[in-house]
Amino acid sequence: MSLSVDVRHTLGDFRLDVQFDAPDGVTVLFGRSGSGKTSVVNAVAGLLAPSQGRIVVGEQVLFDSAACVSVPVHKRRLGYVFQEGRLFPHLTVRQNLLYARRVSGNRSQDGLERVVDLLGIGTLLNRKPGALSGGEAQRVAIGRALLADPLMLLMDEPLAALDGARKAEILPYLERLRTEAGVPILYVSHNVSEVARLATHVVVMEEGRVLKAGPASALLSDPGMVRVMGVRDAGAVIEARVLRHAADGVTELQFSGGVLCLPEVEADIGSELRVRILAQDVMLAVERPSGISALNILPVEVLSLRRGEGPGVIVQLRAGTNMLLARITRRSADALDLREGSSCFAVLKSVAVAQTDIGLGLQS
Amino acid sequence: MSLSVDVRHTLGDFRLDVQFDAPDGVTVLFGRSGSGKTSVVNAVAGLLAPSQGRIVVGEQVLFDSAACVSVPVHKRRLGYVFQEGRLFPHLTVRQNLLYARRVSGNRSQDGLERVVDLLGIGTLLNRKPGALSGGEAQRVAIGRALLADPLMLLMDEPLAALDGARKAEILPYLERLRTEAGVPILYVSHNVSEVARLATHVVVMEEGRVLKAGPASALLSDPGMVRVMGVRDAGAVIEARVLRHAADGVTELQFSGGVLCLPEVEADIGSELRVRILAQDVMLAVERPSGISALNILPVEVLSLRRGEGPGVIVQLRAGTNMLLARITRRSADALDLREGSSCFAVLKSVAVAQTDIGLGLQS
Amino acid sequence: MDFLGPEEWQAVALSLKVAFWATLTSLPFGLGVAMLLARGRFPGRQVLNGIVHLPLILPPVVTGYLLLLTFGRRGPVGGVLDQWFGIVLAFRWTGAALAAAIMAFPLMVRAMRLAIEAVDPKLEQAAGTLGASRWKVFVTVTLPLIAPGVIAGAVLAFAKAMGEFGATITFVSNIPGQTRTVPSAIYAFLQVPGGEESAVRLVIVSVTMAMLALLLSEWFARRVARRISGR
Amino acid sequence: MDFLGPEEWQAVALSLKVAFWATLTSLPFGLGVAMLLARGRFPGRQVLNGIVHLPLILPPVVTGYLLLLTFGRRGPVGGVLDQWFGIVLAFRWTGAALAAAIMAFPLMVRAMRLAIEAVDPKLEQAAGTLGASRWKVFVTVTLPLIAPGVIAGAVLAFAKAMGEFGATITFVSNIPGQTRTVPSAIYAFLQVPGGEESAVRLVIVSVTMAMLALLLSEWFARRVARRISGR
Amino acid sequence: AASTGDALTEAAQVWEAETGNQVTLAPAGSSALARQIAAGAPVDIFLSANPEWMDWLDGQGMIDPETRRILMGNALVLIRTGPAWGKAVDITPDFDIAARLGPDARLAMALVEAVPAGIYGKAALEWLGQWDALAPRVAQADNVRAALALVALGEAPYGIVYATDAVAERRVHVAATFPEESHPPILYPGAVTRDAAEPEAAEAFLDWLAGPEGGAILQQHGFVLPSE
Ligand SMILES: Nc1ncnc2c1ncn2[C@@H]1O[C@H](COP(=O)(O)OP(=O)(O)OP(=O)(O)O)[C@@H](O)[C@H]1O
Ligand SMILES: Nc1ncnc2c1ncn2[C@@H]1O[C@H](COP(=O)(O)OP(=O)(O)OP(=O)(O)O)[C@@H](O)[C@H]1O
Ligand SMILES: [Mg+2]
Ligand SMILES: [Mg+2]
Repeated sequence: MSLSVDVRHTLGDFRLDVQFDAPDGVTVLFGRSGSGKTSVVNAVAGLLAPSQGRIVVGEQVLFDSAACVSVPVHKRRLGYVFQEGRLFPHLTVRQNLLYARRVSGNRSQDGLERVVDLLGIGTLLNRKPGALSGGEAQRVAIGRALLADPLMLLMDEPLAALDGARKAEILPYLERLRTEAGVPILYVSHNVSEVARLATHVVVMEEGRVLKAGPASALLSDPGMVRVMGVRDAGAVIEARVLRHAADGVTELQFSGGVLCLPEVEADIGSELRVRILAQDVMLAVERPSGISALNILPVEVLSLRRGEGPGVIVQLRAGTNMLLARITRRSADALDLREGSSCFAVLKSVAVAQTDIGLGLQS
Repeated sequence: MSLSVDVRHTLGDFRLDVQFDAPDGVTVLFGRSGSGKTSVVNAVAGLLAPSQGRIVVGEQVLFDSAACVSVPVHKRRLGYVFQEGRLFPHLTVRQNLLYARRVSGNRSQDGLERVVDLLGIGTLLNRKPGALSGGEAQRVAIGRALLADPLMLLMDEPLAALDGARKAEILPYLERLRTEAGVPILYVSHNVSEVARLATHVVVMEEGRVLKAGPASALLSDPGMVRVMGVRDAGAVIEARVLRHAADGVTELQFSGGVLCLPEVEADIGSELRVRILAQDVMLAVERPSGISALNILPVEVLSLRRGEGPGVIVQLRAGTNMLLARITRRSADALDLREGSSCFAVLKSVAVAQTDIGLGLQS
Repeated sequence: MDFLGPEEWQAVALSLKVAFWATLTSLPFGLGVAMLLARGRFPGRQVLNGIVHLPLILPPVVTGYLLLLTFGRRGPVGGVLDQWFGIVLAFRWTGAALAAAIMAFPLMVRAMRLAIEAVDPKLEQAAGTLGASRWKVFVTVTLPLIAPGVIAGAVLAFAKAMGEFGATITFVSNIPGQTRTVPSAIYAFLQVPGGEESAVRLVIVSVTMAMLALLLSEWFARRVARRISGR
Repeated sequence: MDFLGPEEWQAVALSLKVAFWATLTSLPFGLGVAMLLARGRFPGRQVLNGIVHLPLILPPVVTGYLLLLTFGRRGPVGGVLDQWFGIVLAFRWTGAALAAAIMAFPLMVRAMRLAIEAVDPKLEQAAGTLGASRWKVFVTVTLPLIAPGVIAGAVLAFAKAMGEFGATITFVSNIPGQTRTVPSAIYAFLQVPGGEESAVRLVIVSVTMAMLALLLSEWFARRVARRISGR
Repeated sequence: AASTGDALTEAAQVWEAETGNQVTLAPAGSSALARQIAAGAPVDIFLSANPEWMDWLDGQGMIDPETRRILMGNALVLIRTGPAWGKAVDITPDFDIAARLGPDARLAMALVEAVPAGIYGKAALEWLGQWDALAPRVAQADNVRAALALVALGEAPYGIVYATDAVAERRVHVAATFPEESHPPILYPGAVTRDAAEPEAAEAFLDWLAGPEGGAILQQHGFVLPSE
């Protein structure tokens, strides 16, 4: 279900003036601290009544100041993971998890076990939130939102307090929610790798306004976004199809620019995946290197070179119909005599594409 | 000042049994959610009175159950950044920041400006915490702790809610605190890059016990730690000296294994830096590659190969007296016929070493 | 027991009955008014607040007199109640309960209101996002969180009802078995020469009972508090 | 003003004086006891709690009589106060203030205690880590956070003190200009046939004053609450 | 009226034993009772310490004037803290209460404007010509028993109460008796109410009280019988 947000509101000195339309899937709000992300999410949830605007999810108008429409919060069927937990202190973890069931009169425990296992909170069920650690509380909050059987998920930095291993367990679940259950997700994150993995659509915010919005793959491959993401996190997102799982644990994927070898990916043959290739993980060579541990050596064409402020150069490459980004030093660019239109090879370690950067494609 | 912790305590079903000694500098507590990190910090702060144990900072015994010593919280001169903010809701941001001054009777505003600038909270000074965004509140909490003029800093995931750019601004400041002011810091983090950058000493916790503890460089280069950190974050930390800043923006550093070329590093010539080189950023080649954008090609010797569960192999390398880690696929390892003792070349993109992974060395 | 004579026992039993019903029946109203005062934003809120506090401010005799004028058999409300519903308050224990309830009402409301104002609206918002209607939010989140305050308010009200005298004797007089509560009985004993001894006995009994109620409520409130904080 | 006669004005002024001082002087004690009850863990806590509540439970006349026994000239405390400090409470407005303060004390303590129990100890801990001693934590964190409760408690106490009658007249009787507070005057008027009119005038005045105090306190408490929540 | 409780309790018990009828007493201040009866209290007999409240009720048509009669009378005495020593004197116009009080002690009375005992006491002091001097030194209690308590506890060395009150309190003694002519006669009128449920039985009890048996009991408690 698509999401259409048009919100104008004033909070003290802060002016929020946000318009964007997002298709099905995960819309990620991205932006610096204080740029208004939580405010937008609150408006969608109904916790903040904008002074002006219109919010539509799928067919349903949730808010329309012109038509005086405002669906009450509890009728919006949300699963909201708040930035600060907000667990009910008087209920046990189990009761917190089942709260949405209880108030909707549906007391079945369907799905409880699955979510509890996923989040690793099985031993906490009878505790009160006061006796949880920070990360445990956050996991319970996620579980509570998931178990609300929501028509829409709102997640405000849900994974910030979690360790890497835990994150890696939860992300695929969110992907599946997006893809299989078709639950639209509005997701706030500072973590580009999360963004790359989940986002269908990215909205970049700055000081209460939308700086840039668009499909995740386009936005993340846009060299102009490097400043916003930080160089370290710049990279392209490509869609690829699983070709075969080799016996030595390497999965081969087909994309428009050739075959990609990745460390074992858990996906059926034929399924579509999104792969994020960080600019800094791509090396360029003028001739095909040999005797090297990198498995992926792709012929590419240089589309543009873009100098940053520092000693780096962002090189936009074409591989088949896909775009790749590479970040190299000026010194290398000069030594290799790279210029627009030159052909060369992109060298990519197969392991450099991290597991967390591979997500299920939207078509599968 | 060194830190010596020996704590035994029971919280419900959870048993905390932690012993470690850490030298001067930053001691990072690392471990999964619920492993007891916050509890250890609370014990050091005096907010949790362990049933048994002894805590010594420098010369001062803060707690000793045997001798019935327990310095009251307010006499410990701490700067504690809590996992959940805990700003005073009735005070403005400015009053929160200056709280420690006020209660210690010292009302000067020394350092306020510097900290406010660093954290970018200048426009918030007259607001109440209720009108701050999540990240803003966290920054104020950090400022409050810094301005307490503490003898010891306790920071429980202080940067988790912050965007990358903000993190990049705050980290050097913490480094300087560690190095110049000599304030010992006990730091909880899930972020390996933060750990690598700040940590003098790392304590890895698991289920209330210490799994492993040691100097940061040793622990981070330990292939056995890959499981704990996650493969994506495995990598070695080496110390290198700045040799020269080339005109094209590349900084050359000398380390035992040769010369490293990195994108411009802001450090004086001759100063010692810590550089973290992620295992996944290191490629191996049996012969010296040419015509490639990677600037660093180091001759190395294979020390050990260690297969993970997946298709990857962690290769421990010796470069001079330093250790490096490389992560490659089994397929590559077989193709290159790598075995213990073989000589080869480590290929490393200069941009792969991100700015956030370079910290000031301890000697400088 | 020999400690108290039958008449004294009667007074004790009556007082308990009166205080119990006064507390119980005013509880929902107290809660409603407390919610209105804590959360409502309507014109006349301050007027309501003032009216609720009246019994505290007025000398009890005046309150009793006003009750007599209003709820007496010939009073506007009392007459209607009597003729239409057959409910007689004047000079019945029900009237004593009414007087006690009204005198205790401000205490009850104040305690509850303070508790309601201490509830974090963010938790209620969170419940809303999970599909709870206003009413469900109240029952499943607000009410459990304010339970200690509600208990405190109820206990204050009970204690006050046990000790109420001025309004009660003015409104419903001092009829043994009907409206002679412990305080009225104490008063009656104090009016007769040599009655001090009986009065002291009754004071001891009423203090003991009120203390027991207090202890019980403390224990209960602590349990609830522990339940809430999860510690 | 012609509305009230000079004697009545005297009663009004006296009532205000009595209620004001009763509230003001019992405030620190109330706060201290509320802190002890909310936070203290000592044997006899429940006993203290019970004693504080006594004036609420006992019929006011009994409280007044006990005050007379204790603080009267021949009473154990009153005697000492008289001989050692030259303080006489009996038949003075100070005695009326004492009676009012004691009757209002449970209300004050309850309100404050509820507010104290609602304060998040985590904030106090945070203040501790920043170098604040217990006392400073109390002054800079706890007290501002409980301010609405303290104000509520003080207002309840003031209102109660304005309306107190039974204990006051029993303890310090009814001496015009010394101990004849508004409620005493109202009571006197109600005892004679045809005195209602004067009584009504006094009731109106005392209600007006108490309402003003109430409005003022509401406004004040809201300001404090806004200050705290930062909204 | 409250001050008659003890005597009436005993009288009621005797009468109940004799006739098998049930008597329920509701002691309270005359003003409260009168207003309650006016408001429809289920009461058969009103016995007032103050003829004024009886008049007031009569004016409202709430009593049966036929049944109204004086049941008893009382005397006013000056009491003093402490057990009796010496004999009570009769007060004469030259009896100086202020001198006995000393410089700053107080004289305990019931409310002098409102409560019958206080009203009579004030009249007596006026008769003595000492009211203006004593007025600022009078501690007025809300009823006569409270005034008695003030003297009993020694808070006030002297007080003015009914003779009946002084009888039972051992911690005070009667220092002097006010002469009858010093104040309006202290009379307790009784009457059957208009709304009485059992007017015959009520009147019978009133008759019995006014008769010799009732009179004896009342006298025992220090009341004076009406001497017509
Ligand atoms: N009051 C309590 N009763 C029972 N168990 C508790 C209590 N408080 C904490 N625990 C448990 O103690 C363990 C350690 O908690 P702690 O807060 O120290 O974890 P942590 O390492 O800081 O985790 P996180 O990264 O999630 O913040 C957790 O498993 C938690 O569930
Ligand atoms: N009540 C308020 N009064 C004034 N300004 C406010 C108020 N509430 C929020 N703001 C401001 O609005 C801006 C947006 O807040 P919001 O919580 O939406 O930011 P955010 O993007 O979620 O930031 P973060 O990543 O730090 O959580 C912030 O600059 C904040 O200071
Ligand atoms: Mg936010
Ligand atoms: Mg923690």
